[in-house]
Amino acid sequence: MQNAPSIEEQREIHRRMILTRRLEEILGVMAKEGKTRGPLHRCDGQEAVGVAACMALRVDDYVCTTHRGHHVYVGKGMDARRIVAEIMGRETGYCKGRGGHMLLGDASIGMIGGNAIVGAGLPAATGMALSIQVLKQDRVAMAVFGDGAAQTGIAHESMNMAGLWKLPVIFLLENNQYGLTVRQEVQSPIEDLFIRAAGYGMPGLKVDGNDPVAMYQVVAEAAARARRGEGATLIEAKTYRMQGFSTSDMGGYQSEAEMAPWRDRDPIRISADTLTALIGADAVAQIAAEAEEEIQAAFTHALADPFPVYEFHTPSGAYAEE
Amino acid sequence: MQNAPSIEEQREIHRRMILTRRLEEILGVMAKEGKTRGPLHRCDGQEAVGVAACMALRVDDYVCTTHRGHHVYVGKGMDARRIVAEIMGRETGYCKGRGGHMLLGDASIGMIGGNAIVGAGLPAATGMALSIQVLKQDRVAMAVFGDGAAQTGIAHESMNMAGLWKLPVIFLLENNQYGLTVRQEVQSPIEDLFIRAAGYGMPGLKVDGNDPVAMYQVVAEAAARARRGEGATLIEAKTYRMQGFSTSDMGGYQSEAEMAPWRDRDPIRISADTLTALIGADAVAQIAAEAEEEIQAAFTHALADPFPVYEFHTPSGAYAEE
Amino acid sequence: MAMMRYAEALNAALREEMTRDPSVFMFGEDIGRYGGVFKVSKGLMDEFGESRIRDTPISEQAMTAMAVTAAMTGTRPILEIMYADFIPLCMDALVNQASVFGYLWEGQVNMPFVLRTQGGGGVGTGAQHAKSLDSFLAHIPGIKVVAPVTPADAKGLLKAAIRDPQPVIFLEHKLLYNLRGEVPEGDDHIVPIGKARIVQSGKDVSIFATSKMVIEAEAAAKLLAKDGIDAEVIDLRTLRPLDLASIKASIAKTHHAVVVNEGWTFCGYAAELSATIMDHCFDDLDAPVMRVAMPDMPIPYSEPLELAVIPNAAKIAAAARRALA
Amino acid sequence: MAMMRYAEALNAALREEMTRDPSVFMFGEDIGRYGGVFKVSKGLMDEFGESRIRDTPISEQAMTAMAVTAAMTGTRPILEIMYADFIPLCMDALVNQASVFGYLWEGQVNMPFVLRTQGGGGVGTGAQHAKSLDSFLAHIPGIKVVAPVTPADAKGLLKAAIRDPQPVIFLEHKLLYNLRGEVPEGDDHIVPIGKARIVQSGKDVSIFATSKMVIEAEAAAKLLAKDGIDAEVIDLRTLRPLDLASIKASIAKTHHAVVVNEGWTFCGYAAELSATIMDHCFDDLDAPVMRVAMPDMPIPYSEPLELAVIPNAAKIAAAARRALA
Ligand SMILES: Cc1ncc(C[n+]2csc(CCOP(=O)(O)OP(=O)(O)O)c2C)c(N)n1
Ligand SMILES: Cc1ncc(C[n+]2csc(CCOP(=O)(O)OP(=O)(O)O)c2C)c(N)n1
Ligand SMILES: [Mg+2]
Ligand SMILES: [Mg+2]
Repeated sequence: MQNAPSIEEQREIHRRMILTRRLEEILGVMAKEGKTRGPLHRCDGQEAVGVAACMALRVDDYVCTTHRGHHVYVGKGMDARRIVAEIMGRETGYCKGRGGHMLLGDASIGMIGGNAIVGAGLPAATGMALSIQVLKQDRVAMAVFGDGAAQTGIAHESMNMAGLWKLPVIFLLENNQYGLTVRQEVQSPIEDLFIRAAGYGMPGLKVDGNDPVAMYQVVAEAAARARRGEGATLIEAKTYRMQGFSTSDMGGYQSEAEMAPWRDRDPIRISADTLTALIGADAVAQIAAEAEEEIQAAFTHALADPFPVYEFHTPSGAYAEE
Repeated sequence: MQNAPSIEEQREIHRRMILTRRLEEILGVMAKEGKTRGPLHRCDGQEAVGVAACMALRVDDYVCTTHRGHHVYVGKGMDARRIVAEIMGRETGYCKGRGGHMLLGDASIGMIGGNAIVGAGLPAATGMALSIQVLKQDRVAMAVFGDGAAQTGIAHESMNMAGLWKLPVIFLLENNQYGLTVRQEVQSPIEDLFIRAAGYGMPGLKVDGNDPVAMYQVVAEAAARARRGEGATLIEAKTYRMQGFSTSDMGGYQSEAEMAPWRDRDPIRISADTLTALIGADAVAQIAAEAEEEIQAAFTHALADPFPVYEFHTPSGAYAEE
Repeated sequence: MAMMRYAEALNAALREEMTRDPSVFMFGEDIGRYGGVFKVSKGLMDEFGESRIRDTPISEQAMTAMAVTAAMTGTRPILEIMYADFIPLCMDALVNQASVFGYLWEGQVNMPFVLRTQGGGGVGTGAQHAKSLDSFLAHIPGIKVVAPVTPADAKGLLKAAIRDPQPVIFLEHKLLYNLRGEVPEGDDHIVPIGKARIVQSGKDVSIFATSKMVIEAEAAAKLLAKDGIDAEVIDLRTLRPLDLASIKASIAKTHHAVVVNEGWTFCGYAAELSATIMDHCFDDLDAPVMRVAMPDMPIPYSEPLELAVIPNAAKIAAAARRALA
Repeated sequence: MAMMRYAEALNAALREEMTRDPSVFMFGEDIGRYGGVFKVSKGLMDEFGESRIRDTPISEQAMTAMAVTAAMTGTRPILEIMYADFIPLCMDALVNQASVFGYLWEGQVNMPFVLRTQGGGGVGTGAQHAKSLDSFLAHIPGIKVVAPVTPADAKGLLKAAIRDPQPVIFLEHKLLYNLRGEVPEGDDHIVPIGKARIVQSGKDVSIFATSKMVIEAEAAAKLLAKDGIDAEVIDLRTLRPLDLASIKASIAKTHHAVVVNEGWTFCGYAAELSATIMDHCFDDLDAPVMRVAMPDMPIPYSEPLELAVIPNAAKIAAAARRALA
């Protein structure tokens, strides 16, 4: 298969998806116990989109994501312990506790970054791609954004400029069928959002967002295109949001009938099946066991880490030093 | 021909196009003599777009336009004298001299209004259409906007909502091939902008913007669709800007070679030819003569009108009355 | 009178005004089926239907501009912007559209729309979901800005805002929705825009506050009372047009002022209050006006950091003591 | 030293910095082939090519956000926004993006971008093309705001802005571009951000002004001199971070202050100056600080109306006389 992930990469995708899932499951329990702060946005069922897409890129490629970015953080290679520490508001978090779970960043591996303003990821990645083009680098930038974000004006402006200048950027539209509490058809008159690519002179395509191998392939191909100087691609990954909008979601609008078929297509199950055929059940089980150890250790350490101490941030201030 | 203008309507379209042309020619001369204030944006060569489109609507339909709106003002039936008075900053102008040539409005005939923020016309008309739908009226709203405006984010948000809610709105994209000083291909990777309609689930079509009869027909059909409750339409009128961006344009980027073929396709000439075949040369000449009289009178009276006297605008103020 | 939560008082105002006037309609993200993320529009879609209560795409920029022209063409739109942090997306529609046409087309159009939003910090929503951008809004000519604190004012001011012929920005606060209080029932409970409320009168120092900061100011007054300081607490209620008369009267009595707003300090709303007092009350002042506002930096997420930046009763009391020192 | 127009001084600064640092690039509407509607980037596309000088679509909102991330990934973008009236379209990128990440990701990224724009009225451009929205910008943490008046400062501050590790908003004025003055040549002419300039020193009253209002303040000082009033005129040059030391020193000397800004009065930049003086110089003041700014209404088009609202020398002189009365 062209641009297919190696077995090693498939193992790693599987491992990172499990890390993400367990990270969120544990956070979900803690949230119910009142041990977390602020809303948490889980991506259960969407792990393949963020993880496989990031795995298809280089470490020095740039990625940005949304309020629902745990799979992208882990997928890009961020350390679970420092992710948890940030979410728990600790000094050792990626942003020293200043950012919280929606705004993580790790510039050292091109993760810049999470963003809680819907739509903001598109110009962010486009700006990174502009920087890449001006500096004549062979990097690629990718924005992961939602079906809701696709309706924002800034998405249009960004894709138009990316198409116009043939910027090395990938627009990965993660269509989980909901923007907050309303279904996509309440937000847009068309079902397949990728067709808008034609209006920006760039290729647009649809992929099964619950199939990690398929995800990896389309992103790898789009990245190759971008590196060849052929410009931007819009990819619509069809998937589904299994755990509600956030921990503060009162729910009641996602029916079991709607969710059941998607539960059967759990991306982690799909990748486990593929991998079992390749490396055997024991090896697959071992990946899960190691991931579990890592995530438990991440929470144990992060929760033992200190909280930051407040200091005024002088560079943000309004008066010149005297 | 379906939705074709009657002979009476064609006479009126012709008359209003000449009024617009002469209005701008006279303003152009005065600008050179330093007798006008601020930049003036002429639509020479584009008269058919604004005039015929407005003539295809009812007086109680809503229309809004851009910084380059003289043809729309006259087309919607605004009085030349009060237009000139506003442009000359007089008390008798449509906005008492407060607005200037980019911001004229006459709510009594649904002209609301000019707008100098590029892109602002699309949500403006969409909001009027929303009002029409909420009030269950059979009116239609139309936004006339440019190829440059089509790249703004607000255009995307507006067309998406209009398509989603099947609002009675017409998006009339006046493609004069330039956004200020840069050609459309410097602003967008695609040539035919109307194809974006597919991304909003609405029909999109292209029309010869220099042919008044064709303009009238497509707008009349779109208005009929809207009144039937079938929603929005995106119409791209291909035309060309003959007189530079504005009176402050230093020019030098529109070549004679580029302009010549368009000069041959002057919409006023085209309508004169059509009309001559229908009503004879004398009648056509008479329309021109009457228009000339009207415009001369408009300037004579407007220039004799008084300037407004400044008063603080209390409703805009920051403190409550004591 | 009925005991209600702040959110319920808003809901009642919306229901009454929509019943009273068929030209009133609402649109915004998740306000319909779900009833709004803060449940302010709960039940309204069932009652008034999908044409008058609309769930929207995420398009704040266009929606705000649409409210402007919908208002100029016969309806009274109420737009909900989920977080005040998204107000920057609405700015062009407010500054270049709503502000302008009321003056330019005076006599031709009215612009009766209400933009409801909620701001403020304290619960770990982070730098993009906890801001108070009051001064951006209060800077705009032709636009009124109100910020009720009590459920009674929430209802009365919302009804006044919906009936007002001009654009009104209606500022709520995420920590006020569950606040309970007595609320007058019925159509005639209207709280006039442009009138401040004396929360408690005092003779030593005037504390002028907005939105949730009024509650902090009341707590500060209790702390000050322990030291025998008799503070007057004034809830401005309307940020624009400002009730200058009430400010003058209070300072004429106390000769000391503290101004409190949750937004950033520099060019913030508290700065205008200080400058307004400078303009009109200088000779009555025995000490400089004390500003209590958000330090000029982004709002951090972690609890100890966030709680350190948000203005509170202790900071207000300390400012009052400085004024009186 | 060379005699240049303000626009030429900016052009020279851009040329020098782009020559010096290949990571500097410019983008904006009509800045390339045409050289910008005010001709500030004239000739630069021919010299530096279409990759580093880009004509753009009309997409202020995305472009501003793109400048933020381009700056975080190794380039030094210079974005031209044609009119300050379009700043509302840039606000989300400034308030929710640029402002936030310098603090959140401190140590991980720098954000060296410059946003150049021009504002101000007086030439009949109308309500949507004549505003000064300084206070919106100066309210934002982590963003610097400068507004040079002389060609020398225009060049020196632009070079400083381009080299600064933080976002800098560079405010020009449509009536300054043709102003001529002596400009030092060469790379080392840098005017530090955060330092005010004493235009003329005086002992009776301090006039603090920004952008073109500095010229009006100088004219006002001449009018006042005729009455034997010795005014000190201070060009703040940097709106944020503000040079507090210069303000304190001047008021300690004159005990009277007039603050001038072309933006709207309420919640405007002049309000912050008044509040800052209240905070830091109250005991030195013999009279209230006088605010001279735009009345709180949209800017009209017709000449007699527009000229009536724009602050000018006569209004500044009158304010100074009131302060000294
Ligand atoms: C500009 C803006 N408007 C509204 C919100 C509130 N909000 C946060 S997430 C969300 C829904 C986003 O839907 P989508 O883009 O599909 O992302 P998903 O939550 O499905 O991952 C909304 C409306 C926001 N954060 N930013
Ligand atoms: C938001 C905004 N950005 C930039 C401008 C400056 N400007 C005025 S007209 C114009 C070009 C508009 O092109 P188009 O939409 O094609 O209209 P045309 O002038 O061709 O009629 C520009 C960039 C503006 N007025 N508003
Ligand atoms: Mg979604
Ligand atoms: Mg055009």
